[in-house]
Amino acid sequence: MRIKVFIVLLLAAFVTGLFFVAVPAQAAEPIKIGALLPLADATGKDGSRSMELAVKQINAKGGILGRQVQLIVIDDELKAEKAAAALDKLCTVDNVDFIVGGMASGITMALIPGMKKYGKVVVWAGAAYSGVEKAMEGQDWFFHLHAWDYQQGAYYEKGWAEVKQKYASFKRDKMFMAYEEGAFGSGSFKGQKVLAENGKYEVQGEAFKSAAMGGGDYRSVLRHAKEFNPDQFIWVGYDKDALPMMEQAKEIGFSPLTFVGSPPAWPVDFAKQPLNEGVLLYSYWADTMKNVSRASKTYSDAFHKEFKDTPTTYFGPLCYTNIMILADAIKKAGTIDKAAVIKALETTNYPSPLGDTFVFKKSNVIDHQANSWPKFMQWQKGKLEVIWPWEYATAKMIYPFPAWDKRGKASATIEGEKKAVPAKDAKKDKVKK
Amino acid sequence: MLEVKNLNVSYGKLQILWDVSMQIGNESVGLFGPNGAGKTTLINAILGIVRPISGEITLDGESLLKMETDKIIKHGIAVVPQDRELFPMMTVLENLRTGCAYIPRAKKKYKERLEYVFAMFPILKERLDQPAGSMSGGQQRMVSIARALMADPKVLILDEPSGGLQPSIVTEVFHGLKEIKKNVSVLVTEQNVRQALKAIDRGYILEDGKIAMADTAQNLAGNDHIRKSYLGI
Amino acid sequence: MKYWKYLICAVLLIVAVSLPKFIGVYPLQMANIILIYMALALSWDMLLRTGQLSFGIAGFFGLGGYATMLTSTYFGFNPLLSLMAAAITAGLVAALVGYSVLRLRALYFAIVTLALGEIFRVIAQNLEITGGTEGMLLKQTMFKGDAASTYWVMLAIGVLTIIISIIFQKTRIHYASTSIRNDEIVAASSGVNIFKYLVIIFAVTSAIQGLVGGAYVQLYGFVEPTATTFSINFVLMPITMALLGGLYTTWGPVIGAVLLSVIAESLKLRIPYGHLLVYGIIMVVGILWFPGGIMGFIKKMFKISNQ
Amino acid sequence: MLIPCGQYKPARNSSIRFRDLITMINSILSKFKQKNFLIGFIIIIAAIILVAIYKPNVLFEGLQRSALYALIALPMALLLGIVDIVNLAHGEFMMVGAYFAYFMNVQFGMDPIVAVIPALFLFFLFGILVYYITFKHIIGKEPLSQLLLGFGVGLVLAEGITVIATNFPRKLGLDYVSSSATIGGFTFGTFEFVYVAATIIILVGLQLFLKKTDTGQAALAVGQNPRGAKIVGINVQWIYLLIFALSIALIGAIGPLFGTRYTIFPGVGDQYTLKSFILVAVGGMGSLNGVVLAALILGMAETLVLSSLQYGKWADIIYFALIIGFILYRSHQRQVK
Amino acid sequence: MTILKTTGVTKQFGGLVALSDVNVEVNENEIVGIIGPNGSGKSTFTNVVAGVYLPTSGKIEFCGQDITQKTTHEKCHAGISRTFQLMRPLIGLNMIQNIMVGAMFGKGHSLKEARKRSAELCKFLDLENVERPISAMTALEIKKMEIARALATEPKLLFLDEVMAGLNKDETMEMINTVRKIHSRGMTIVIIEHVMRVIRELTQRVVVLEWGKVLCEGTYEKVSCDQRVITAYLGEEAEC
Repeated sequence: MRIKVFIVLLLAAFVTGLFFVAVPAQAAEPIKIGALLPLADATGKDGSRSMELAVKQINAKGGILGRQVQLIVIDDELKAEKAAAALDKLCTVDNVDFIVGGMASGITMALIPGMKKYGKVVVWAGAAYSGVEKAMEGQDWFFHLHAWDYQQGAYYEKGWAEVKQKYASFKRDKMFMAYEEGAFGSGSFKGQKVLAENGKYEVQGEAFKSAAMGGGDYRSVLRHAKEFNPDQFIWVGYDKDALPMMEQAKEIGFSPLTFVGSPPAWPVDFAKQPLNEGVLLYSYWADTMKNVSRASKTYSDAFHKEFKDTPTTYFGPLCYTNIMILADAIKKAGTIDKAAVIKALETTNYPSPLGDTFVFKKSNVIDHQANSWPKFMQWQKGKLEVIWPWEYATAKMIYPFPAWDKRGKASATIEGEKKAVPAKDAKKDKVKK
Repeated sequence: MLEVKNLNVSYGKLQILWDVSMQIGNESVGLFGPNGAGKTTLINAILGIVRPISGEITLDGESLLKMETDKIIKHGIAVVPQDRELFPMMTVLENLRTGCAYIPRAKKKYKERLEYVFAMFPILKERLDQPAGSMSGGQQRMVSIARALMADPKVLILDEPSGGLQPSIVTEVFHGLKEIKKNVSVLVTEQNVRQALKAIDRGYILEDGKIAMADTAQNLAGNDHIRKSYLGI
Repeated sequence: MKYWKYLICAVLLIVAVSLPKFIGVYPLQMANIILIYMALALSWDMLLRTGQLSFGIAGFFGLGGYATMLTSTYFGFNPLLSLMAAAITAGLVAALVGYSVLRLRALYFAIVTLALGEIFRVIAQNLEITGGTEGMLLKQTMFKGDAASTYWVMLAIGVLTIIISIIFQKTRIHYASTSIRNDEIVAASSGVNIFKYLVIIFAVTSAIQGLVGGAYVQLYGFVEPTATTFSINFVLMPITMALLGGLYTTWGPVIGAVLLSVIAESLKLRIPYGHLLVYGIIMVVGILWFPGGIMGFIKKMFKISNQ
Repeated sequence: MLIPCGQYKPARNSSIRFRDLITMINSILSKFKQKNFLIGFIIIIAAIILVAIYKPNVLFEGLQRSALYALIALPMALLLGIVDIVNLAHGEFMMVGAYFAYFMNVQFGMDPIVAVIPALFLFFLFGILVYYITFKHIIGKEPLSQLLLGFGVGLVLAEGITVIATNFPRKLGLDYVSSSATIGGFTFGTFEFVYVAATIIILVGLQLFLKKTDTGQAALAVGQNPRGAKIVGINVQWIYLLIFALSIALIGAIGPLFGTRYTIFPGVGDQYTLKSFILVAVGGMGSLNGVVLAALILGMAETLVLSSLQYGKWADIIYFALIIGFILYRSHQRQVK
Repeated sequence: MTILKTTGVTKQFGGLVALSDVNVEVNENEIVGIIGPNGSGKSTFTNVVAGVYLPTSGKIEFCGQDITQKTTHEKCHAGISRTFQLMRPLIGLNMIQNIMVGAMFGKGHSLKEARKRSAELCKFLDLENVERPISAMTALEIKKMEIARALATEPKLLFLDEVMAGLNKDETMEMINTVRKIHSRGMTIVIIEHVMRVIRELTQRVVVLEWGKVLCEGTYEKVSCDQRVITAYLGEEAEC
C-alpha cells in the first residue's frame, strides 16, 4: 500500500516537474539572448535592469536584422548547481542564441563545462579570477568584458606611478593591504605581492573576515596596519565592510596618507556619510562620469528615465555594454551564425558608458579580451569623483587623506589642498622625517 | 466539597475508568487499589490533565471539567504527585514559593503558610537553600507535600505519599496527615493500606477502573478482602 | 502482491535510467540537483534514525569534494576512482572522529558536527595544497560534462543511497538504530553494541555525503571553500527536505527533495525577485500543516499503521 | 551554606528590592569559597592580566567582542536554555530590529540608541504575533520541527526585508560610534562598551527576573518540569508565550545597538544565530551566567588569535576547536559523575 | 552451583549511597526474590548487575567470571538479561520486532533465525497477532513481550523487575504462570517485586533490601515473619 502511494506521488511530482521545465520552444522569431545574473545581489539587479534597458532601446529602433530581441534573464542564485542548471535551461529549453551576463568567478567556474558543451557565443561581463581564463584557453567563442585580476593589479600600479609623477608629494613606499579572507580578497593580495616585488616597495597584508561572512570587527587588522605605518592603506572587501572599516580606523586613530577601498559597490547612502571625505577607491564607473563621457551620460539619463533610479554598481553600465556589443556584432554580421558573429565581435569598437572603448585583443591566455579599465575615484563632498585616468578626471585628488580627528575642519583642509601647492613641500619634509 | 460523578475516562480505545463516582467532604478519603487500577488516571482527570469522555467533576458545585489545569489548581485543589514533580535546580524555598505564588488567595498568606509548613516539617527549615534535586527521596517527598500545602488548598490530593519513604518518615507523614485534615479535605491514594487506614475517615477501593467498595476506614480495616489483596496475608 | 512491488521498482528504475532519451538537458540537470540533495537528505535521515542529529553534512560533503579534487589533480585518478576516494576519505574521517564524538548526544552532537565541518573548511581554506581561498579547478569534468552520463552517475549514487537506506531498513541495522533511538538502555540490555552501530552508521552516511560532494565537484568542476563547497546550504536544505518529506523513512526524504527542488526552481522562474519569500512561507505552512512530514500525512490519510 | 534554623527569609514581595541585590552578590561571593571555582577564577584573572600586559587592545577589544556575542546569545539562552524552545530565526529578528532603527533614523531622525525603547515594545508585540501564528502549534511536538519552523520564519523575515528594502547593505554613520579614548598612549574605541553595559543590564535584569519574580520563577519551573509547573497552578502556555515574546523583544531591541556599529543587510543575522546557538550549548542549557562566561572565553581567545599577524587566519579553528574540546570535556565530566 | 555472586557491591550517586556492601548469591535454576520498600535499592541492584551502572566498589562474578567492569551489552552477551520496572517497549518497532532485537543482538542470530525464534517465543508466551504495533497492545502483552525480548537473548540469568506492576488480579495470575513456565525450562530467575503474593507463590528464597543493605534472606515463610522485615515493609505497627 505504502509503495503505491509513494509511486503515485513520485510520478506526480516528476510529471509536474517535467511539465514546468519543458515549456514548449517558441517559434524562432526573435533573436534570443540568455543572461545569467544573481538577481538578489546589487550587481545582478543593476545588471539585469541595464540589459532590459538596452534591449528595449534596440527593439524600439526596430530590433536587429529586422527581428526583435528577446532577453531571458535567469537568477543564478549565487549557487554553482543552480547556475549550471540555468545555463542548461537557457541552451536547451529556451534555445537562446547567445549567452551574456555573469558576475561571480566561482559561479562562472561551474558554468565552464556547460559553456564548452554548448559552444554558443558567450559575451561575459563578470569573473575576474584568472583561473577562469586558464580554463577557457583556446575557446574562440568566449568574449570577456571584465579585466582579469592581474590586469587590474598592473593597471593600478600604472595609475599610482602616474599620480606620483603629477603630485610630487605623493608617497607610496609602504603599503598595507587588508583583504577579505575569501577568493576575492586573497587573490588580490597574492597579485599585489608580485606587483610590489616588481615595483620595489614594501607590502604587508592581512586577511579579515568580511561582514558578509559574519565578521565585521577589523580592529586587529587595522592595528597591525597602524603598527606597520604604511603610506597607503588598501582594503579589499565588500560594501558591507566599507563604513565600519572607516569608523574603526578612526576609532584607533589610523589615518594613512591614502586610504583606499575596493569594494564592488558601496552601501546605500554612503554618499551622505561624513566619514567618506577623501576616501579613495578603485572602480570602473561612477555616476559623475556623465560630466566627462557622453556615452556615460546617455546611459545614465536613460537609466534614470526608465527606472527613476541610479545604478549603484558598475555592473549596470557593464551589462548595458554587454548587450550593446553583442547587438552591434550581430548587426555587423548580418546573421546569427556563430562563426560570422565571432568574426564581427572581433572587430568590435564600442565606446561604452564605462568611459573606455571596447576592442577585443589577446590577453595572457584567451583570444578575446576587451575591457574597461579601473579608475581611481575619491569621495569628495559626498560625491564620487574620478581623479585618474586624467582624461576622465572630474576632480583633483585630495592628498593626503585628511586625518579623522581633524574632520571638524574637513572642508577647510580640502580647499587648502586645492589651492595651496606649497603646502605639498611642507608635507614632503614631514614625511621624510 | 469535591464531587466526581459517573466518570468515564479512556486512552484511545482503552477505557480506564468506568462510571466512577465519589465524594470528598470535610474529611480525608483514601483511594486504594492495585497498580493499574486507575488511581492515577482518576487524579489526572480531576486535575484536568486527562479529559474524561463523560461524567462530571465539581468543586463546591462548580464544574472543573472545562478548566485548564492551572485554573483548577487556582480553584483550590493541590496535588502531591507520585513522582514528586519538583523543580530540581531550584532551592527548597523557591520550590515552596512556587506552591503559593500562582494562587492569589494563598500568595497573601505566604508567611503564614510557610510557618505552618515548617511546623509540620521542621527539617525543611534547615535545607532552605539546598537545590531540591540534591535531596534524598524522602526529603523531596516532604518538599512536595509542603509545596502543595503552601497553596492553602480546599482539597489536597496525595498520590502515594509514602512511596520511597523510610518507615519513621512514613509515620511522620501520616501523623501530619491527621493534622492536615483538620482544615483541608484530603484524598490520598496509597499502597501502604495499613498505615493509611489509620489516618483516613473513609476509603474507596478501585479495581479495574471501577469502584469495588466504599466504606469507613474501620470497616475496611476489618475487611478480609483487603487483607488478602494488599497485604498478601 | 510482493512481486508487484519489485515490478514497480524495476519499471521506475528503467524509466529513470532511460530518462535521458526522453527529456532534455535542463530537466536532467535539475534531476542531478534533486539527486544531490536527495542523497544528502536521505543519508542525514539514516543517521537520525539512531537519534543522532548531525549538522555536519556540509563538512563531509566538502571533505569528499576536496578528496575528489586532490586525488584527480595530484594523482590523476579517473573520475569514478576519485569518487571512491571521496567516499572512503569521508567515511574514514567520520569513523575516526566518531570515536570521540559519538559519545555525545542531542544538541551537543549537533554542535560538534557543525564545528567539525567548519574546521574542515578552515583547513581547506588555509592550506596551499588545496588552493587556499581561491580553491581549485578540475582539468576536465566527468565525461566532459555529457548530460546523460553524468546523470547516470548521479542516478547511480541516488539509487545506491536509496538501496543503502532500504538495506538499513530491512536488516538488523534497522533494529539497532530504532532501538537506540527509542531507548538506549533497553537497546544495550538487549545486547546492542550501541557505540559500534553508531560508528558504522556515522561512517556510512558520511561516506555517502562525501561521495555526493565528490560528484558535485566532478559535475561542476571546482572547489572553493567559503561560498560553495562547505556552504551551510548543504546542511539546511537536506534537513528541510527530510523534515518536510517525513523522518525515519526512505521515501520521505526522497519526496521532500523532489518536491522542494521542483518548487524552488519553478518559483524562481515565475517570480524572479523575491521567490525565496514564497519559498519560506511554503516551508512555514508546510511544517504547521504536516508536522509529521508528507509521509506522516500520507500514512495518516490512508490510515496506514507503522507496519 | 546552611542558613541557621529560624533565620529563614521572611515573606517577600514580588518586587525587586535592594536587599535582593545584596543577597545575590552574597551568593556569588559564597561561590568563591568553593575551591575549584576559586582556582578557575584565579586562572582566568591571571590570564586576563597577562593578556592585558602583552596586548592591551586584546583586553578591550576582546571584552567588547565577547560582550556582543553574549548580548546576542542571551535572549536565545532565555528561550532555549530556560524554556527549551529553539528559535533559528533569532538572528533575523535582530536584523529586523536593526532595520527598524535604521528607518526610524532616516525617516524621523531618531537616534538608534533611543530606538531601543520603541523596539522593545514593538518586538514584544511582534513576538506575540509570531508565537500565535507559528510556534504555538509545534511546542511539545517533534522537536526537530522547531528547527525547520525557525528556519522558515527566518527565511520569510530575511526575504521580506529584501522585498521591502532591497538587499543593499545599509549603515548609519553616527559620530559617536567611532568615539575613542586614550589612556597612556593607547587608543581604543569606547562605543562598544555599550555592548558591555547592555550585556550586564540584560544579564542582571534577566537573573533578577528569573530569581526574584514569580513570573520568572514560573519560567524556570516550566523549563525544569512542565508537568510540575502545571500542578502548582502555572499557566504553561502563557509562560511560553511570555518568554518567547520577551526573547524576541530583547533581540529586537539589540538590533538597533548592533546596527549602529555594523553594516546591516537581510542576511546579517544568520551567523549570529549560529554563534548564539553554539554559545548556549557550550555555556550550558539553563545557565545565563554560563553563556556569558562562554562568550567571554571564546571572544577573548578569538581576539587573541586574531591579534597575531601570522596566525589570524586560524582564529576560526581555535574557536571551533575550543567548542569541541569544551563539549567533550563536559560530557566526560558528566560520565564520570 | 552458584551462577551469580556479588561481593561487597556498593553504588553511590554523588553523596547518596544507593547500595552498600551487598552480597548476594544466586544458584542455578532457582527463583530468588528481592523485596524491599520503594527506594530500598532493588532496581539499583538490578541496574548494577545488568550493567546500566558500574558499581562504585565491589565485585560481580557470573558463572565464575568477573564481569564487574563490563558494559551493559557485554553483560547481556555473557548471559544476564532483564526486564524493566516501567514498561519500555521500543515504540518504533512492532511486537515481534521488539523480541527480535533481543534475539539478534543478544545472541547474534541472523534476521531470519531471529524471527523464527521470536515467533517460537511468542507462541510459548501465548502472544498472538505478532505484527501488531505497540499502540495496539495491552499492558499485559507489553510486559510479556518485554519478557520475551529478554528471553530472546537466551540468558542464563533473568532479572524480572516488578513484572506484576500495573496488572490486575487475573493478569497477575497469568503472569505468575508464565514465570513458572519459564522457570520450568531451566531458567534461573531473580524476581524483584513488592506484591507479596507473587513472591510467596514463586520464590524459593527471598533477599530483603532496605536502605541499600541486605536486611535478611531466607525462605518466604521465614522472611515474612522476621520482625525487621515487617517493620521495614509494612510499617511500624504491623503484626504477622
